[in-house]
Amino acid sequence: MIKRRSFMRATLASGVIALAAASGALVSFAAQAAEPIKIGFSMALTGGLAGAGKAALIAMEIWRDDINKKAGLLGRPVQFVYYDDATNPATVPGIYTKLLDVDKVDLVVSSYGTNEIAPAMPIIMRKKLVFPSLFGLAVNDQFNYNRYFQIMPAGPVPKIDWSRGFFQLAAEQNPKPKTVAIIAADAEFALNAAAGARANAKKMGFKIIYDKTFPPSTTDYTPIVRAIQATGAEVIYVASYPPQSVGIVKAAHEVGLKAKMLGGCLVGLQFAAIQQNLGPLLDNIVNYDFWVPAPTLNFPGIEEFLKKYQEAAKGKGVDPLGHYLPPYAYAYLEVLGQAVEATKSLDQSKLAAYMHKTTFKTVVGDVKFGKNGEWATTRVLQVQFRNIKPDNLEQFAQVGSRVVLYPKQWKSGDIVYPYAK
Amino acid sequence: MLSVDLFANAIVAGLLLGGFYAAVSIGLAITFGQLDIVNIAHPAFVVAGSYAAYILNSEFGLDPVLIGLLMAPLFFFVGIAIYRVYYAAFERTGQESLSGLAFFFGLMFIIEVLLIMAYGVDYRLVSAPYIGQSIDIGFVGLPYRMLVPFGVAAALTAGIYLYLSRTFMGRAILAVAQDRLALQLMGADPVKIKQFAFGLAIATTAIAGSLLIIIGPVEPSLGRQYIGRAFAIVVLGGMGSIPGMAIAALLIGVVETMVATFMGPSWSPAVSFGVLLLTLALRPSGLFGRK
Amino acid sequence: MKGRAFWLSMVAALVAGLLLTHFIDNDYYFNALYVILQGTVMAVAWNILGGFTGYVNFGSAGFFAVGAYTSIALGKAFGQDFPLPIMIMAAALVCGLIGLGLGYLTLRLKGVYFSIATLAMAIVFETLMNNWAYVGGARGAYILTPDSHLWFNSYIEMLFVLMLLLTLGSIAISRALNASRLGRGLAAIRDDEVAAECAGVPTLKLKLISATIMGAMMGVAGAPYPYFVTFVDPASAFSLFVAVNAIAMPMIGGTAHWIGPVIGALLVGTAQQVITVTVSSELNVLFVGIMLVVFISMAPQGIVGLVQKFRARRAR
Amino acid sequence: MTVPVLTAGGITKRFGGFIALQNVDLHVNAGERLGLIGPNGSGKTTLINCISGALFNDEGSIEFEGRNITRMPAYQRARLGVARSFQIPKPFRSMSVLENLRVPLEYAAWSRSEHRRITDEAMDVLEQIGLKGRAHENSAGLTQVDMRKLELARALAAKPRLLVSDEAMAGLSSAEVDEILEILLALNRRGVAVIMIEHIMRAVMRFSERVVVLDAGQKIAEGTPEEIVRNPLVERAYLGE
Repeated sequence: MIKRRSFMRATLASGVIALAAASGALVSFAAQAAEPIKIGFSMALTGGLAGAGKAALIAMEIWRDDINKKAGLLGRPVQFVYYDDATNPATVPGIYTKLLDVDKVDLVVSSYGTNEIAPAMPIIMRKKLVFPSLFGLAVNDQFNYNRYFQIMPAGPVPKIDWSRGFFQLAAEQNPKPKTVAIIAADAEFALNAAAGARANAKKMGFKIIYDKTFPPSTTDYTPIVRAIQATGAEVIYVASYPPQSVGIVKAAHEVGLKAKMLGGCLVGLQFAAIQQNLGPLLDNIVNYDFWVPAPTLNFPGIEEFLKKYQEAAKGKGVDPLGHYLPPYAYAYLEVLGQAVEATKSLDQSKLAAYMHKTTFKTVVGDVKFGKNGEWATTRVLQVQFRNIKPDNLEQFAQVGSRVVLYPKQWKSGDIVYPYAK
Repeated sequence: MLSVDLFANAIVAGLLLGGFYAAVSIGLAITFGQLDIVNIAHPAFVVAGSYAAYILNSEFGLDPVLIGLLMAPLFFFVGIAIYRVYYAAFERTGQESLSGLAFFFGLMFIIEVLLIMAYGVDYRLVSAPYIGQSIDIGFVGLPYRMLVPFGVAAALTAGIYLYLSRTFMGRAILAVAQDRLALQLMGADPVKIKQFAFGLAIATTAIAGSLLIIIGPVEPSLGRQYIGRAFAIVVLGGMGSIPGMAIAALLIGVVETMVATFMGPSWSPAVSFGVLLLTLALRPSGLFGRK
Repeated sequence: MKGRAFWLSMVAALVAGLLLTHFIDNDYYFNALYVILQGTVMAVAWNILGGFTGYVNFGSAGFFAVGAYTSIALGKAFGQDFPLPIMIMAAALVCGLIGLGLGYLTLRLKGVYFSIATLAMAIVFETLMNNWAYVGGARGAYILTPDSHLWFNSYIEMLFVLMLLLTLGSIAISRALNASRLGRGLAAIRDDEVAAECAGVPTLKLKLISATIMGAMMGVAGAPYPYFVTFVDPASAFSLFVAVNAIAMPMIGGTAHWIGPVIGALLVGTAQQVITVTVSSELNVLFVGIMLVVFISMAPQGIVGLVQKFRARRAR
Repeated sequence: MTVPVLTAGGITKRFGGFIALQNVDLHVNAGERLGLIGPNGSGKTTLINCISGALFNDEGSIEFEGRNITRMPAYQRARLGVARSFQIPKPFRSMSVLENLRVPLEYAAWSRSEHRRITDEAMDVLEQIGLKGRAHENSAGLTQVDMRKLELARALAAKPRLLVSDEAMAGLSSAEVDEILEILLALNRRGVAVIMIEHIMRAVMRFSERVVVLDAGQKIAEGTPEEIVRNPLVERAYLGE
């Protein structure tokens, strides 16, 4: 038999010691030199989005090293404080609380992806911070926060602008296709995209004859693709995350999909490893993208940046080419850095005011934010894969494997239509 | 919208998917169904098998199915080692029910994190000439990506079934579940037999893993999605009956596919687990189980 | 006497918690403490069925998440400043009923069926939440919390004190249960169900009671969660990590005694917070996994068992 | 005048296609000592499982002290006064010997006992059984014979009207067998009817007032020990043709 009383005492004591040890560790972590400017963020370094998250981090570190080589910001070196959110939205609020209360960071930027940005918003808003964000779709629709700045070029009405190009292209074809199928993964980003697609399809006079969602854990996509095939839809808009995108592209090929247009919002087809694996299956798919090697998109500094990135990415198991996310991860810090330099301050309201009125020169071209923190004009590219060779990474670094169809301003080629030969 | 060819294709796709589920579940039918070892880490081993296939496929370009066969012996010995630990720590002391469950739960997380630390969380794929091709029989399309796993799974299931029913060791494994005393009278050491059977079950995960990565991209925590399915199939199949398990796997595959095709795919997980809950409530011995 | 010492330490813990909110200004500590306490409630709850009764619940995350979603649904229906205590009670009711229902379906069977059913239950509910647009569906739900609350400096301080109260409450329930006639009945079921039944223990009824209490307690742990994280989506609320912690903490602390899960939760929870800050959350998972496997293989009775063994040896 | 405490009529139990019990009648009078014998697999354990409620019989009915308990769960039967011990001891391993007895005292006997201090009652039972010295030991560490005694003590703590003792003596030494036998006889002297299942013929014959023989799920003989010994059917069942 144990004596409960002394046993309890021992337990409580050990608990207190453990807690004390924990707080000790936290305090020592907080007590660091106040000299550098600290930029805090959470990033998906493990979990579902980690592939992109790690690539973003590499790009961000390139920016930090670049800026520190040039004597830093306001003459102070820049230092990052970041934590892994494990692609789990639940960890995000805790991380930002910690960044602000323990690490006392001077500036914050967001993690990657809609699902990791949104959870930070309530805390950021409470502290009234400037929040440059990396690839969140229509996050601010919910919050209407005036210090939110989204680097992803979705456009002023993100949900709608996101898929407008896709349906515009469909509407331009002759004869104009009539029917649309929409299929989306059960996740915030994909559902937002699907909602926009629905609106665009209706507005442009298409008939939506299939509109469903599927769980991200689906093993086999052929039944879904077949169900769509059976409806006879001419235009198929897909909103999905990388593993599902791969599954759907493969299933489309296997089923022998007869659609006239396929694509839209397949996340993952921008990543070199997936492109390499899918190879010719990608042919003629029309999908969104933000940067591809094309004469129209040769912004000052991008080539140099990509060279640095590709060097740094070697052997890290991340996207070797880095066309999709890394330039923007570099750019959202460029924007923040330029704002700090221009206002000569870390004052959040001055920064916000400056960022609202300025057109920034970045590696992704000119960036101008609208009132809601989205890009003032949309630059969601619709890109078509062409004549892809199997198992060849090199081709994706060349001009021509991906042709920009939309918007007109950046266009580098004409659509191949219909999708099915 | 209910057309004959859509219906037929849904059934066929469901059967193909179910065949793959059988490969994932067969090892569990041995460990959980016959040995009474609740190896919740089973799907994590399947994912480990996928990674083996990924590594050898990307390094040497070997065919994933071949890799699965090559890796099976290695997995077999890993299984034996794990059973040794399990036996020494739990079974011998009669602790297996509670602690054993937690042991495998912990093991699952260790496998997952080790894979993450070694290979990161990116989705991994394999390439093989048949991936992406398909054949059409009438209006029914059969993608090789599903057909190959189905064929391998069928061969695996049949092989294990024959092995268990025709060989001395196989019968001993069946006996260990039902009558330990009789087994001892036969002069066989039940611990040795269980150890062998556990090794066999883990060996099947090498093959199931190679099938998994043929079907689609794999990341370290993917196995979690198969925990419920695999257990559902084993329970439905009547705990340890290999033919029962196979039928249950096909059934779950067909039900999921039918729901995905005709109701909307986002409901399919709930339907298959709903089937499991109903079975547990109404007919716990499984659809084909002995009482 | 024993009782008095217990209640004194309960009061002491509460006073210490209130003092903390008075003297510490840094919200992060309350965040960390909240997570640890939430883990403690989950561990204590899991142990009522898992430790006392011997039925392993893999679906803790399911109960937890349904608790959280009860709050979200009530928040949507009646506004986000709907009183938290009522939400907590509602979550307790809903999750208690789920525990009861699930128990009724499967607790007559062998233990592992129940375990698998809990796993399936969590997935069924996750699918339901994914498809239930009213509470945000797969895209999740946001909760905007005010800066401060009542007489607390910040909202998180209020949540921390609330969770502290819930923790102390669940510990008291667990302790009372452990020492009672009911607790002895549960222990008899764990040790040998057939023998317990023949000794007059109404095993099914007791298991159902135990499953109901467990479910209700987990619902209680989940109910304030939306107000803590401010964003809830099915994937994170139903995270398997919640379930692993709920199992690992009691297993490491020791399952037979009420104090076991408390020790385990404080230890593992604190270690996790330190590791998340100092190393990475990836190692965090590995750490829990290895701790779990090492403890159950080497010290199946957990830390409590080790202490007992040590005392027995010294007494000899 | 003998009053039956237990009457089981037409008990049939099947497992799948296998008939474990077929139309078995059994009654036990108040205070009686009944021996139940039969070869391995003859259905003895199935029968007492049906009596104690661990299994439900497919056909037939069981009455205990005039109440129909056929569909009553085991714990309610224990509360009415049907207690049993197990062939393979099933102690509550996490509890001390004393705590083991608290369970039936608090559950089975709860409604019927005048609520004296549970601990005192448990000690009384242990004293009768001869386990008092081990009261605070962990039950998992007991010797084989003490384990059997604990089984009986726990059955006794339920304050039964009928005790079913399932091979309480298997594997014990001759002296230990006598010890257990003495306990059962003492118990019976206090008015508890006992059904004893045993392979040790010496013990059965010495103990029983009446013996029932099962073979292949059927009752093949019933009578005094002397009659049973001389019954050719019984001999054939045990020795084969």
